[in-house]
Amino acid sequence: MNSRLKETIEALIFVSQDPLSLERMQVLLEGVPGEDIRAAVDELAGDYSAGDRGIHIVRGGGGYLFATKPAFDRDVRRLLQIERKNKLTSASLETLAAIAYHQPVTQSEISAIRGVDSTYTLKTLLEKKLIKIVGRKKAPGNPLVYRTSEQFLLYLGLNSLDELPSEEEMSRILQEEKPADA
Amino acid sequence: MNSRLKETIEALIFVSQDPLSLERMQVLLEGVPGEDIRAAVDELAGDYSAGDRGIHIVRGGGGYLFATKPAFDRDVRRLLQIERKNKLTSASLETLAAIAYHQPVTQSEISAIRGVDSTYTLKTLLEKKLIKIVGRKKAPGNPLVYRTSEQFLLYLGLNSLDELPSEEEMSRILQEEKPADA
Amino acid sequence: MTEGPALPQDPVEPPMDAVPAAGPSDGYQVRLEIFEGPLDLLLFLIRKKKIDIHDIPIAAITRHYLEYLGKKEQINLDREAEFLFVAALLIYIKSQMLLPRETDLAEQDDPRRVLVNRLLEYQKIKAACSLLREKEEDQLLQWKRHFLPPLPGESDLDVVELSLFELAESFFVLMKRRAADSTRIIRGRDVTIEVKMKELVGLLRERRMIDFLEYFTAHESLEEALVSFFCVLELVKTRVAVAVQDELFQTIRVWLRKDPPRQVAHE
Repeated sequence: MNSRLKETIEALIFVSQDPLSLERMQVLLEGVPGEDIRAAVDELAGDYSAGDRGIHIVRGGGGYLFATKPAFDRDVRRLLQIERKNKLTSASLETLAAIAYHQPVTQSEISAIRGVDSTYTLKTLLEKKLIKIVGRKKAPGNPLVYRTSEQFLLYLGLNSLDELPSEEEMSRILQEEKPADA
Repeated sequence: MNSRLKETIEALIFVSQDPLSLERMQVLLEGVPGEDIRAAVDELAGDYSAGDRGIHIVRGGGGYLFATKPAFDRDVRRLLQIERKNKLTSASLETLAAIAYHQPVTQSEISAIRGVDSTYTLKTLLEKKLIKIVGRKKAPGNPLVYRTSEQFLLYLGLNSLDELPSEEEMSRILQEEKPADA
Repeated sequence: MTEGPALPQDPVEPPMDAVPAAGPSDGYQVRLEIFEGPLDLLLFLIRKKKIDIHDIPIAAITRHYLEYLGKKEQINLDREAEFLFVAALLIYIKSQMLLPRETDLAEQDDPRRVLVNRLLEYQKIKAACSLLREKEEDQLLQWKRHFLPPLPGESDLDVVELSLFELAESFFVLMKRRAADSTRIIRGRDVTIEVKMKELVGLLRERRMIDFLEYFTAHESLEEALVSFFCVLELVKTRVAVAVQDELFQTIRVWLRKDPPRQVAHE
């Protein structure tokens, strides 16, 4: 293993503002074979997760980035003087899920899926940049069309939309929820 | 050596936006003797500088912070150049939006709209040639007046400013606060 | 203002994402607020009554649903409209199933099919939500850096990529932040069923057809909107008007029958 390669990648992931993808690394490290890069990244991530470390490398948003380990959440919050990170409201999460599975999608389509007017929630999600407007639908009124953003993937620690919970996972949940009693 | 302490400090230095001072650490890690903290920081810094690492802990600005090692300066610059090229900061984007919709407009008007001093962002946008100075306002101090540039339209693929999303389209998104659905 | 038979052990609102617990006796003494919407309530009832979602006894579920709405202690009027809207749809489906149909209306179609499809889809979204919630909780414990590490010197940056919608979005958000301060006062006018009925029939005569959702949401106050909602129900019930929907939860188009029974003409 070329340790210089691993070091370079460590520096790059550290400094990158967005999750650093393997493709981007390959462009930057021209001439280095893709599998070498991949191996170096894996080894680097392994070093961090195995050792007694306060930070590690996580995958999300289609790339790699540094994050603090969960165990230090309390300490970090003290430093940053943040009470605790707010979870999304269930309305927001529901709207987000509806968009994630049906994108590209319009406001009225989302509202129809939820059975609830979702204008306000959409606004909130736009502000949080978890969704984005990607254009207009060629339909009466030319409604705006929404998609989930890169930030959304990162927020949930997903690499791509393919990693959204699958049909099987969902039906497993539904199976569990079936009440045994009355 | 308490390895948990070292890990915690690693996480704290990583997330801290400013160099993290020993004093600050001591406040955060209440009860931990100063010399233990000091020893943990030294050991942590030693780990990074000794190993084959792309990043290390440096002292500066009255505290400790992570930085990439100088050897990777070239790689890092390449990465950032690509990344930054692709992106306007959200401050720039916000300022640009304020100008686009309110032009012709002065610096103090923009700052008022954003609620934030926008002098620096204006400079950046001028450098990127996304806005231009079109004259001075006949008002106390004769402030400069800004407009978006041809380049701005070009980037957005617009033929004219009339093609910007309209007030009505905006208000459709902004309308109707429905906190019940938040 | 709380006058329902509130149970002593149910003083606090359960967490938003919890499945509402049934109280003792047969009553489900939960508040409407804990449901994300009418579909959520429907799913709750289906589960609670051990109903096969693929074969919903529509008359029974409609009764449970209405019973439920009647039991609510405290409701948010904005949300109630959505619950009532679905109540109307249930009644509509029920009537479709009960009444002998004219032959030319797609007879092979089970009127419940669209509702079931929606419920199944919504159920999937709910299941996905609980999985996504776990992921969220996991991520919230890990902190990423949101600042750029300091760099020596700035290079010249000329090119940018800019999206129209990104730009517009920023502006919306900016304006919204400002608008947050200003309060909006909603004033409604008192309106009686009679007046509204007259207005509605007049409108139907004039325009021949109205988009009900559009009409509904154009009202200044919810109270007024609800009155008109009941007027439409009344008109449909008395067979003065016909309401048709292309897709469930989309909108309902209402128009007058060509030969309305004379006695209901509010003129």
